[in-house]
Amino acid sequence: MIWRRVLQTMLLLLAVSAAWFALLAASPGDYFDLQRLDPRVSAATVDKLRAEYGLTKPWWVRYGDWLVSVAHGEMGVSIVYNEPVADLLLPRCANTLLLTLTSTALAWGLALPAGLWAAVRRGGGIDHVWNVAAGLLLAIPELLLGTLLVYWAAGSARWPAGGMRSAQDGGLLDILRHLALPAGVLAAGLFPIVFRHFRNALAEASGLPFVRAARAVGVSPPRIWLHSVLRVAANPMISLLGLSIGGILSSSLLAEVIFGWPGLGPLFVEAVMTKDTYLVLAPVMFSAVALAVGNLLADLLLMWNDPRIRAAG
Amino acid sequence: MSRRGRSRGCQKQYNRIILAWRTSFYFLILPLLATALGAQTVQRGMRGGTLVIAQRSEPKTLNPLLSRDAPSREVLGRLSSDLMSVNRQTQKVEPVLAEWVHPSADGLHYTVHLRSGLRFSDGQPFNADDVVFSFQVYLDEKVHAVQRDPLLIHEKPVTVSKLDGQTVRIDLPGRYAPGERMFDSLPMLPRHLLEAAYREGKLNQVWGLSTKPEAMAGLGPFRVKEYRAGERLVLERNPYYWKAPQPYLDEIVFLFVGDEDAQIARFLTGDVDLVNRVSARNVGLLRARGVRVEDLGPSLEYNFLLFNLTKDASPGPKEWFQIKAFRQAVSAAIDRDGIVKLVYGGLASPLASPVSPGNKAWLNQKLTAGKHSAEQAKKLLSESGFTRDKAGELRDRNGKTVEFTIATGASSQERSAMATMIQADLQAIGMKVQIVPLESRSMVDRILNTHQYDTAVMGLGGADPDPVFETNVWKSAGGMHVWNPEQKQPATSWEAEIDRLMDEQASELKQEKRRELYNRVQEIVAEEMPLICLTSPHVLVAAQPRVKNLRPTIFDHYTLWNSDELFVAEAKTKERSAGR
Amino acid sequence: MAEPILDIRDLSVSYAAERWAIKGFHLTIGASESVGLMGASGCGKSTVAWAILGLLPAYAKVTGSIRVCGNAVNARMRGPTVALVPQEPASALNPVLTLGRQMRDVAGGQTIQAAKGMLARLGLPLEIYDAYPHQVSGGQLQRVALGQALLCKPKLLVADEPAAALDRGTRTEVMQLVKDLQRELGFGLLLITHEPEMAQHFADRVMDISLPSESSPAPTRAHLANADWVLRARGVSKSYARVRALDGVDLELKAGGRLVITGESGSGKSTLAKCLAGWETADNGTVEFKGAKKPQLIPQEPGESLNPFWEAWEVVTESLRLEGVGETQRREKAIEWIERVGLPVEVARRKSGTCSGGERARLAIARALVMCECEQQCHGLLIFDESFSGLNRGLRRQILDLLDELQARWPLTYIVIAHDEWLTRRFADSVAVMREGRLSG
Amino acid sequence: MKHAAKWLIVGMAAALLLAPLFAPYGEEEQNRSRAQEAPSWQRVPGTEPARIFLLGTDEYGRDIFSRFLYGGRLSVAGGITATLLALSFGLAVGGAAGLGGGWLDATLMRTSELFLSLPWLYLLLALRAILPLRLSPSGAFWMMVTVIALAGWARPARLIRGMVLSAQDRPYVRMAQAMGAGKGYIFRQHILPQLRGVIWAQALVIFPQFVLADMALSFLGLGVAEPTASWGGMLAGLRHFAVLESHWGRVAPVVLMIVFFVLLQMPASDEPQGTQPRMPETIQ
Repeated sequence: MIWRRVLQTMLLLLAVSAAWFALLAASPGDYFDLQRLDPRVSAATVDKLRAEYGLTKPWWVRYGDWLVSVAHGEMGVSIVYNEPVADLLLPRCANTLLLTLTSTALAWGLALPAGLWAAVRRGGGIDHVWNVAAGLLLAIPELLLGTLLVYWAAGSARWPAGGMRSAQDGGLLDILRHLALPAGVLAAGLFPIVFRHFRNALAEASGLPFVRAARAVGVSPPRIWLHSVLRVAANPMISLLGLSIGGILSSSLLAEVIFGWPGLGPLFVEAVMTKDTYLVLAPVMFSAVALAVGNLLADLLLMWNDPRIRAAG
Repeated sequence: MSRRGRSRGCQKQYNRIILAWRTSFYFLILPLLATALGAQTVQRGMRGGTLVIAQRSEPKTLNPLLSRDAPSREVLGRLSSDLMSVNRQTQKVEPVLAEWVHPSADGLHYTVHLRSGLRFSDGQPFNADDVVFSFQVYLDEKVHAVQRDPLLIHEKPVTVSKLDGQTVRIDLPGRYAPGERMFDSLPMLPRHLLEAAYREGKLNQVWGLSTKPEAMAGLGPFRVKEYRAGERLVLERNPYYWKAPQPYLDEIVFLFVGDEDAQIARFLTGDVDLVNRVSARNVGLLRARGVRVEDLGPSLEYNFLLFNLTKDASPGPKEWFQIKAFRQAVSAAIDRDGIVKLVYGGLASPLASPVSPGNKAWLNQKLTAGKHSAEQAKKLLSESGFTRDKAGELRDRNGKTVEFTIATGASSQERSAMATMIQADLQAIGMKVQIVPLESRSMVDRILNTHQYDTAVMGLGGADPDPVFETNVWKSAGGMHVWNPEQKQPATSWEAEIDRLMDEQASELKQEKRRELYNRVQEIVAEEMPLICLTSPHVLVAAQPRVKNLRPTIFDHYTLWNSDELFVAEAKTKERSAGR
Repeated sequence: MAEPILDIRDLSVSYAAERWAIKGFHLTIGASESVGLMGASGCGKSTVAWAILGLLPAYAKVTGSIRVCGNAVNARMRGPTVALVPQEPASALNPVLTLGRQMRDVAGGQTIQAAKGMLARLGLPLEIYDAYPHQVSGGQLQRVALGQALLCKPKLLVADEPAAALDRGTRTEVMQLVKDLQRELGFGLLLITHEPEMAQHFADRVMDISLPSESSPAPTRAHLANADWVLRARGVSKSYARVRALDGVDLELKAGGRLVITGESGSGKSTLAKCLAGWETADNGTVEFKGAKKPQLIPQEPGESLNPFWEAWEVVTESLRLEGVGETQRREKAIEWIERVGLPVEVARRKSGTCSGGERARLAIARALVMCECEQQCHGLLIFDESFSGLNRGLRRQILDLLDELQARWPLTYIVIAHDEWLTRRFADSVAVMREGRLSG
Repeated sequence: MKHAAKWLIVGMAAALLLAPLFAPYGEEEQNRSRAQEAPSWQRVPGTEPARIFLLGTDEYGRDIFSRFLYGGRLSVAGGITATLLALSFGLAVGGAAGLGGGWLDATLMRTSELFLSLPWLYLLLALRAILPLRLSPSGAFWMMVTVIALAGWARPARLIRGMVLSAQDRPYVRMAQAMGAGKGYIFRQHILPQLRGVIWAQALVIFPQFVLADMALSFLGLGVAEPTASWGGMLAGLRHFAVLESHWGRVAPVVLMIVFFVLLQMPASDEPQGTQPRMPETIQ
């Protein structure tokens, strides 16, 4: 079963990369156009440069070259940086993962207990309070929250306003201080989704007939919640976890640009603007792979958690 | 070679800078009182400390041959030195690596004698062979170096020959008006490190960002210490720099902060010491916080509204643009003072011609910026056969409503704002105009290659004040002749006259004569208006008070051109002092 | 007499505004006494059971008093003092936990030996301990649910239809076990059932909530002499994956006849019904039917086969809608048949999801009849696949009376699949027994 | 409480959709002499022309309150169209996959995975770059709507497919099939009524995406072109400190937008009651 999924993912990646290549090739203009604005460079030189970087070849030929260089583990050479894309991306991927993993852990770590608490007290005051909070967080755009935090940090002068390290390399504590705000903003974006999903899953599972039957034979309520209801409510949550993992390389794009976090975000935005095709493709490929891994992980977890799926699996 | 006298306009600018400094706390501790006339003298600095400057985007390479973007050039400027370079403040060419330079009478030959005892930043000696090698690499067809085209005069390269270990002779194929300015931003390369790569033809794969510092060397005040992807590039003092006590700074850190507001935030928290080119809208909030923001007056850039005058059969907007009165009416309708006030908060100068007031040497003083008057515009339009219907919409001779688009580059917020105001101004005289924001590269592609646009708001200039660098723009065959690029022969008589004027001034050695020729070019453009000049933004620099010997100018690298003289008052303590 | 274990006084429960599930209900049960509670389905028997446990839904309005062993039921009492065996065994167990785990969680936790011991006493194989609910049969689930309640060693055991899903053989076995354990542990038993013999046989005394009187035995019906055959099946066999469901079934059915097919659960009765009605095609063998319209199958849970979102009249005349009949015509036809199956006309407008079990069974029959009806009075065949097991005795009697009456006026033939001897005695012309995929008798 | 929220939402949406009636000034009307003016409610005598601006003016002197209403109209209209487009596409694909089964199901689900794996912001950026010049304001509007629909249909499609699969083995569906009902009839008559709950929940998720997409693009300078007012543009404008510091009128529209979206979330948070049979979460 696993091998079929891996094959499917490979096909998916091919389809995504081909679609993206065609998309970018169809857009007018390329990296060297802006070069024409520099009076010191003649048009002839620009055309020669274009030929040298192979931009004059049709897009499917360049796609072929890209596939070959992916096989070599370089993922194409960036026209702008003159370096293999893989070398450019790896340090940035690490920074993005650091940001998204912390924020995802923060969001899930807060949302699961809150969801349980709200579900147990369903309809009560606590449930209402959490719901309104989640509604508010959902309504506030991540971009705005980020800007306000940077603005506040700039005023406070105690709190770092963006970037990953202060000018003097402060080591781990310094990085954590810089990580707090962007991770907080991302977590504020993810928390309401996870909370509401978990609360509704618990509410639905606790309404199923076997819960009342269990209470009728004296199973203690805490054991029912933690043991019986939780396992059933886990199914929808596992699919959501799959999607969360899927987004770890793409969900933080805007936050990274606002906070100046040296991840994939700023690099990708610049790559799209400068039409550096290979550099655009790599983050898209990485997030496609992340999504496929996320889905696969979710399916495996589902089979582990629910015997009915295991039978059907 | 007559030296340019200091003109009246220049004098006013110096006063304003000195005035700005007098009010700042820094000035009080300076023993030397800056005189109204004399330029600032360099103050003995204290060694040590780190200077942090914010960059909008990362440098793309550390290889001078490939440095196509501004951030890379800004870094490379600190790592390398030229034989001779233009002093950004006095605009005079000064010998740097050369001890003396003897130009021949006809200006075609230069004998250059190098300073003795110069070493690269890796300790290797620098001599005439390196100079010959550098020129050879720059002029090599296959390398496509960025520096190649300026070294061609009438498509023929200069030739460099070695006279002895310390002296070379450079011969020009033809008379070249800017003379020694040609040698500015021509860094001398280390033969011992690059010759092997050059022979194998791999020059454009070397000296990338992640290359180990030991593999690179230059003659500039600093050398590469460390690069951290996406975050910062750290340069350290070059121990072998020829101006012994300088540079005073231990390190310069280039911090990559992608967005201007983020840059300002980090400036306010003290992470950043210097921000080049602050945009006008942020000046208010910085000054409100007691930050010293230097206004250096208009830059060399000129923003303009461009008409598509290319000849192709397609009907529609292009017919109207060919009518001179139509173009003049559009110019009259535009409220340039409104743009200066609303878009730049007063920190910009309206333009009379494509030469910005900041370029004192070549500005045609007699031209004045067009006055905003809707009546004049309406009069011009009705005279040339345009009528307004009941609904107030303008119609051309055969009754079609006047409707066209303005393309703007998405990256520049100020130019988009200008387009918004122009749209409102033109609507007032009945023209239906729609703004189309485009990603900058696709916009350039439309303007220069496919000509699929009506009008556009663009900005040019900013590299070098000398007119010869604008040849590509004004000559009808030029690649950058934006309104109708790369014409086989001039489409109109006035473009033919401009071609003639530009050729003549390129080889005219007498500066006075050159000025008259270039003034005429400016008059023609102001009259014919293929592009309507709008405004030139002021250069605004924000600096922390601890940065000393800072003498920013409106020419590129704005603040770091004298990086060897800069120093910081107190060395940066480990934990930034919280006292704000 | 010692203080009663259960003392219910004047209990009334209502779920929706003016409709009362039960009104003014009284019941007392002494120590180790067992009482049978009878009544039509939907008459509130289950409501009493859940009320005793204090587990009615929040929106239910309850008046009157319930005291178990002298005080009102609270969470601590559920299990050690009072336990309930629910009606639907399949939905009473958590699908993702093993049965053993769910038995050990009972009443504050039991040891593995106790749980396995109970399984043995209930006659269940030991592997069930590690099995999941979807891996075992309905009958076995029912016994596990019972085992859970018994493990609590409650003072009062409330059993809501504890054996409905079991076939005859295992039912008596299980109920005997309950009686033995009652003697051994001395708990009071409230046995809720709709089958009179269950109540008489296992309860000391019997109560009935709503009392449709036992109607008189069925009226005699003129026996159809040598009428022609209407359905003939030859050598029908069908197998799923490894299991051989039907093994060469031969059947010939006289027009106007009534055949009742009985047999152990899992003997292939439903598969035969599906093959005869054309819902599934047999691997080999032939099924011929003379009537114009296809035989109509009324499935096991008739109520479930009606789309709850639709109004009753839409459900009944869905076949006409497929044939493109206009809405007004369909509405009239629906009301006509709804009256004929004995339902009040106003039921037509209500959503089928809101009707009671009995009403929904009648609607299913009405729908089948609409499909069999044709101008030239051609022959209709209705196949009932245990359609009545969920209904109580009184309601089942009414349905059978209805079928008698319908058969008297229209050329209908019935096949009824059930495992209820009373039904065969009272209703059938001929009886056949299915065993391991073969039909005999 | 729920009813109050519902009516408030409908009221606000109506006010926004009928912006021209309520807005005191034109969308693009510039009063350059009174740029960046703080909100004022009483007429200052002698100021010429004597106008009051409820939420003050922006950097071109345009009335912020009017632009909030016009921007709202664009965003509400855009949100509704994008949601309708995404959901109808999702319904068609989900239904076809659920009913079709076999290879049709596999291909549709793989394409939905393909779309799910395209982070929508990347898609927006690329598409924005390749569009033709002649893009009227409605052109930009439709571009944004189609892209969001493209990015938004995949999740509802998978949800609907799951429900269709589970609805198919319901007894009353098998009964209808036995009566000779075709797949289309079954989907329309039996399955569709039950999907209402899911469709409404997904609509609430997709609706705000229009504004968020417009904001993200405006953030990069490629959003709905000036001088058209749009909520996304206003939100993106706030990322400049200078705007944050000018006057509170600049921030007021954002607060109103957040209130609008919080109210929007209200109805979604209560559980679906009524006779709907408990549809088990399908294991897919």
